[in-house]
Amino acid sequence: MKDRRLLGYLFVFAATLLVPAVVHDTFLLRVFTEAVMWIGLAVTFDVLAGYTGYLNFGHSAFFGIGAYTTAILMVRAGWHFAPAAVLGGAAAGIGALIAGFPTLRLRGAYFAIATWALARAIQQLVLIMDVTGGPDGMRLPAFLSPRFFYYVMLGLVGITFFAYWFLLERAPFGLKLKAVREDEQGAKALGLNPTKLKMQAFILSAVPTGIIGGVFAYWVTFIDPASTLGDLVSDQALVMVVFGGMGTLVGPVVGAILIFAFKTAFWAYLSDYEVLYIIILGAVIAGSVVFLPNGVLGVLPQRGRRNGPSPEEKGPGAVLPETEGGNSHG
Amino acid sequence: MKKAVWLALIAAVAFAVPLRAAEKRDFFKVGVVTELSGDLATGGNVTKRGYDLWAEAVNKAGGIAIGGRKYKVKLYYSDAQSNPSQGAAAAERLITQEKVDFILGPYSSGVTIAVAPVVEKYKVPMITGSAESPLIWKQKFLYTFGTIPPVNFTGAAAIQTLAGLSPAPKTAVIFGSNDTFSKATAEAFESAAKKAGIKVLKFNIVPAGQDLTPLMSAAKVLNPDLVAFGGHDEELIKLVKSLRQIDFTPKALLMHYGVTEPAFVEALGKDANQTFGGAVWTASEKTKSKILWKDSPTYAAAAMKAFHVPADYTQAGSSAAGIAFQVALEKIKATPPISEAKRAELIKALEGVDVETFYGRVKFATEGDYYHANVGLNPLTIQIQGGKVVVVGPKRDAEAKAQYPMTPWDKR
Amino acid sequence: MAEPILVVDNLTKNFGGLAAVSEVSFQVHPKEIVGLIGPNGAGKTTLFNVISGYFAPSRGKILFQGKNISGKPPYVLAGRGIGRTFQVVKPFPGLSVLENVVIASFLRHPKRARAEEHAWKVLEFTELADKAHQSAASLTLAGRKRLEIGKALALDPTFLLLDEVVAGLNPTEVDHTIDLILKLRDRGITILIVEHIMRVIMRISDRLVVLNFGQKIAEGPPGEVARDPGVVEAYLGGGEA
Amino acid sequence: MELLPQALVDGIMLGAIYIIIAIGFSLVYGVMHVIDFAVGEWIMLGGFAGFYLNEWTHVEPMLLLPAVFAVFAVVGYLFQPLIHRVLSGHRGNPLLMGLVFTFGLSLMFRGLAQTFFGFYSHSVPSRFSNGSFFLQEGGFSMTVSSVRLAGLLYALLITGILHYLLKHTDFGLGVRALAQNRDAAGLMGVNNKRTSAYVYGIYVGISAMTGVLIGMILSLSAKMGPDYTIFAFFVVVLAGMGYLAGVPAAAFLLGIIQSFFLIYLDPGYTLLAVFAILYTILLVSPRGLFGKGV
Repeated sequence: MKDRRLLGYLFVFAATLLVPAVVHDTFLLRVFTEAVMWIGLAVTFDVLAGYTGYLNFGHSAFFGIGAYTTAILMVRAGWHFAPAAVLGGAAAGIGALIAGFPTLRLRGAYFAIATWALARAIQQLVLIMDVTGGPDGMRLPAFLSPRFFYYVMLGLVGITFFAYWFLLERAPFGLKLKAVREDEQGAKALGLNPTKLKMQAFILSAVPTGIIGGVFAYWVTFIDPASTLGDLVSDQALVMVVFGGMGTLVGPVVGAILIFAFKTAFWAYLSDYEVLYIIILGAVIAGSVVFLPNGVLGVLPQRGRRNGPSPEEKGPGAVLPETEGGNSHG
Repeated sequence: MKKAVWLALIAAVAFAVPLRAAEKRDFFKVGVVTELSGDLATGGNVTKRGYDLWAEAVNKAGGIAIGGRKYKVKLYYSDAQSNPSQGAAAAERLITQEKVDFILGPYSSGVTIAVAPVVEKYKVPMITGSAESPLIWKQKFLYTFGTIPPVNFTGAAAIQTLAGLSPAPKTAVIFGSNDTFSKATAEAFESAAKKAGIKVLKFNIVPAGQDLTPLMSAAKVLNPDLVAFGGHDEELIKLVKSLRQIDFTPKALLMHYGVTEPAFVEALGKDANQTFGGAVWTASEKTKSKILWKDSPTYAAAAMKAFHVPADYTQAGSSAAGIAFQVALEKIKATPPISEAKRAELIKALEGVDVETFYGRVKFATEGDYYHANVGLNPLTIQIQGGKVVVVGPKRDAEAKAQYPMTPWDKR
Repeated sequence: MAEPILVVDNLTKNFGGLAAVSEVSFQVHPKEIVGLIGPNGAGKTTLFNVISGYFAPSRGKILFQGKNISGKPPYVLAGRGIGRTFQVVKPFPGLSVLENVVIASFLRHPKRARAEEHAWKVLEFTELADKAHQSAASLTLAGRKRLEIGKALALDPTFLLLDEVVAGLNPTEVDHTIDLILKLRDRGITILIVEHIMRVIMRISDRLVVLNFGQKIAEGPPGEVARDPGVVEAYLGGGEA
Repeated sequence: MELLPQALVDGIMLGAIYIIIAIGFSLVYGVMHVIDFAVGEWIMLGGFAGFYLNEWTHVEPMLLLPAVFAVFAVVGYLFQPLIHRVLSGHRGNPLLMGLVFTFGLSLMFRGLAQTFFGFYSHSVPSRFSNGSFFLQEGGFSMTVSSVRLAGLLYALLITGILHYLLKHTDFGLGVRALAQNRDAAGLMGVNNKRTSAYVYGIYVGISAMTGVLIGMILSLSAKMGPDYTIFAFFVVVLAGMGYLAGVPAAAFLLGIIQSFFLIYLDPGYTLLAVFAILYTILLVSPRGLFGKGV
C-alpha cells in the first residue's frame, strides 16, 4: 500500500517534468519554478519542525548561506554554477553542524529564539563584510533560461523529496526522530541518541536548503541581505508547513502550493490591495491554527492509515520544556 | 495525493486565463514595478503617486501625440513587495502577460538591480523615477534609465553649500545606516567633506533601525560643527529626537532624502527646522517647461490636489520618468503596441533626450559611471525653514539664506 | 551463586548539597527479581535514574556484567542490555502502539521490516496486538503501563528496571501485570522493581532492598525485611513525608 | 573615559525601554506558556492609540497612559479565550501552535495598521520630550533626557507594581500557582481561565502603554512591530523565559552592551555583538542568565 503511495508521488513528479512542454510562457514557468522552490523550503523546514519538533527560525540562514556561498564562488572566484551551488549546500551543512552542536541542547522556545538570533547575526555579518558586498548585495552573471532553472529546481526538490521519503517514511530514521520529538528522555531509554539524531536532522534540513539558496541566487541574479537572510524564508516556510500539515511530507507540499498560489494570484490580479493580502494571510494562519490544527491535510479524508495523528491523539508538549517525571526523585 | 494534482491543475488554469495574443490597441500599456508593500512601501507609494499623476495628466491632455493622433496611456502595476526576486517576477509578468510597451521602475536600488536583467532580456526599456544607488549605473544596462542622479553626485553638492557658509564648518561627524542608499549617502558626504577641507572626526556605518542616542553622546563630546547622517525616514526622526534629548545642537545638521518628506516636519514640529538636506527638486524650484506642467509650483499644486500630500523630489522624478518616455516616443513616432525593433529605437531616442521639464533638465548620460542616469539636473541644498522646504544652495537657485548656525533646541 | 549481573557499589548522588542517594551498595544476580522499596522521597527513582544512565553518580560506581557503567548515557546502556520503564508512563503519544514498540525494536533490528516483525512478537506477548494501530495516547492507563513494559522488552534486555508498573491499576489489572512480570523472569530476564503496593512486591520479589532518606536500611528476603524493626519504623514513623 | 557615566546612563535608559517591552511578555509566557509573536504589534497599536488620543484631546500623553492601559487591558482580556483555545485541548505542540497563531495575529494587526494609519512615521509629542538635565562633576559630565528618565521611572514603577501584585496579593498567588502547575492550581480553586485572561489583559495593557512611551522617546510606524518583538524575545530569553525578576537585569545588560558598542567600539558591530552575546549566554546557561527560566 505504501508503495502505491510512492507510485503516486512518482506520477506527480513525472507530470511536473512535462510542465515546460505545455507551458511556454516564461512568466508562468517562473511562477512554477518559485512554487517548486517553496515546496522545497517547506519540506526541509518540516524535517526539523514536524518530524523533530524543533522550530528553526534560522531556516533563512541556511538559505542565505547557500545563496551567498554560491554567489561568492561564482563572482569572486569564477567557479561554475553547479560546483558552487553544491558547495553552498555543504556550507549550509557545516553551518548546521556548528550551530546545531550548541543550539540543539536548547529546548522549545529557547531553540526557536536562539536560531532566530543566529540568523540575525549572520545577516549582520553579511552586512558588514566586504566579500558579500555588504548592504549592496551581489549581482551574479545573468543566465536567463527559465527552463534550465525550472528543471534544476525541480530536480533538486524532487531528489530531496524522495530522499526524505525514503529516510523519514521508509527507513527507521523518521520514526526515531518522531520518538525524539515526542519524548526525548524516553527515547534515550530505548537506545536512541537524541543529540545525534537531532544533529542529523538539522544537517538533513540544511544541506538542500543551502543548495536551493544557491540556485535561487543564480536564478534571480541578485541577492542582498534583506531578501535572502531576512525572516521571509523562515516565516513563509513555517506558514506553509502549519497550513499544510506538520510532521508529514505531503502536508508541506500541499501547504506550499496553496499558500503560494493564493499569494501569487493575489499579487498578480489584486495588486492594488496588497495590504489586504497581509491581513488575509494573517487571518488564514491564525484561523488555520484554531480550526485546522493538523493543517489542510488533517481535514482531507484519509485513505488507509493516517498520515499524522488526529487532534485527539496528540499529547501535549512535544516542544515544551518538559517537566521531567523520571527525574523527580522518590 | 490526487488532490495535490488537482490543485496544481487549478493553479495552472488560473494563471493560463490571461494568456492572449497581442491585439491592436490605441493606447500605450505602461508597466510599473514598484514596492507597494513590505518594508519599502513608504517610498514605493511615493513613486506610485508620481507615476499616477503623470498618467492622469497625459490622459487629460488627450494622450501622447504621435503622428497627429493621440494615444492614451494605461498603467499596469505589479508589486515588488520590497523584495528583489519578487521585483524580477513582477517585471516578467508585466512583459510576458500584460505585454507592456515599457516600464516605470522601482523605488529602491536593490529591486532595480534585480529587475534590470529581466528588462534587458526582453528588450523592454525601463526608467526608474527613484533609485539613486551609484551601483545600478556601473552595471551599464542598456535598457535601464533613471531620472534621479546617483546619490554620490547629489550628496556632494550639499556639503559644498555648507562649506560656503560662514563661519564654515571645520569639523564633522558623519555616519550612515547600513543599507545601500544610506551607506552611499554617508560615503558621498565623507568624501565631499574631505575635499572641502572639513575634518571628519568620526565616520561610522551603523546597523539600520537602531536607537543611536549613545552614538550621539559620543559625538557630542567631539563637538563637531557638522553632523551628517545618511538614513531613511524613521531613522531621521529618531536621530533628531536623540540630539534633542541629549541636548546637542551642532552648527549644522545635514541629512538627505526624507527631510523633504512631509512626515519629517509633521513628526518633529519645530525641531525639524533648520535641518539641511539634499534634493534635486523642490516644489518652489524655478523650472520652465512646455510639457504637461509649466513649472514646479504647478506640478506641486496638481499633486497636492490629487493626493493631499506635498510632492517631494522622488515623486517629481517619477512623473518626469513618464515625461522622458513621452518625449522619446513622440520623437520616433512609435504607436502601440511597440515592436521589439521600435523599442531598440526607443532606447536610442531616450539616449538623445535633452528636455526641460517641470522637474528640470532631463538628459541621460551615455557613458561613464553614471551611464543612463539623469545628469541634466543640478543638485540642490535645502533647509527646513518654518516647517517649509526652502532651497538654500547652490547660490543661483537659492530662495533664502541658510539659517546657520542652528538655533539651540531649547531656544526655539 | 553465579556472578552478580549488577553491582551497585557505595553509590552517592547529590543534588546541590542534598544527597538523594547516599552510599548505597547492593547486588542483583541473574534471573532474580529484586524489589526496591521505601517511603516517598527515599531516593528510589533517583537510584533508578543513576543506574539507567540519566544521572551520573556523584560518588561510587555501578558494574553491569562486570563492567563499569557509571556515567554512561542511557542509550549506550540500552545497547548493553538494560531496559527501563518510567514511573510517569511516557508512550510517544503521537505515534501508534505498534510504532512505539518498533522504535525500541530498532536497537536489535536495524532493518525496518525485521523491527516490525519483532515488534509484533512483543505486542503478542504483552497482549497489545489488537491495539497495535491505535494511537498510544488512546490507551487506558493499564494499556499504557503495559506498552511501557513492551517498549522496554523490545530492547531484548537482560536486565529490566521497572518503576511502579502497577500503581493506579485495578486488582484484575494488577494480577495481569504480575503474571507478565513473572513470565519475563521465566524468559531469563533479571528484574529490579520499584513498587509501592506491598502485596505485589512481597509476592514477586526474591529479595528486597529498602531505602530511607537515600540510605539503604535493610536488604533480604521479603519475609525477613517485613519484620525488620527499622523498616517498620520507616514506614510507620517519620517516613510519611 | 570621560564618557563612561554617559555610556552607562544611555545604556540604562535603553535598558528601561527593553524592560517595558519584555516584562508583560515574560509574565504571559510564565503563566500561559505562549510566546506572543504579536507583542510588537500590541506596542505599535498602543502607540497609535496614544498618538490619536493626544491629537484629539491635546492632553499630555504621559497622562493618557492609564486610559490606553484600560482600553487595551479590556481588549487583551477579551482576546485571551481565543489564545486559550489554541493552547488547550488536545492539540499537538501547543507552544508551536501559540507561536504560529500569534504570528498570524501580528500580520493581521500590521496590515490593518498600514491600511488605517498609513506608512509614515509619527512621533507622540510630549512636554517631557524637550527637557534634559545636565550634570557635571569634575571631568565627568552627562546629559539625562527627561523623557527617557520618565521612561525609566515608568519601567521601575511597572516592575514594582507587578512584583507587588504577584507576591503580595491573592490574585498574585493564583497567578503563581497557575505558573507552577496548571492542574494543581485548578484543584486549589484558582479560576484558570479567568486568571489567564487577567494576565493577558495586564500584558496587553502594559505593552500598549509602552507603545505610547516609545512614540514619545523614539518614533511610531505601522511596520515597527517586529523590531520590538525581537528584542522582547531576546530580553526574555536572557532573563530566563517566564522569570520575571530576571527581566530588568537582562534588559539593562542588553542596553549597556549596545551603548558601549556604539560609544567605545565599532558601532557597525553593535547588533552582531548583541546577537552573538545572546547566543553565547544561551549556550553557557541554556535557561537564561540566572538559570531560572521555565
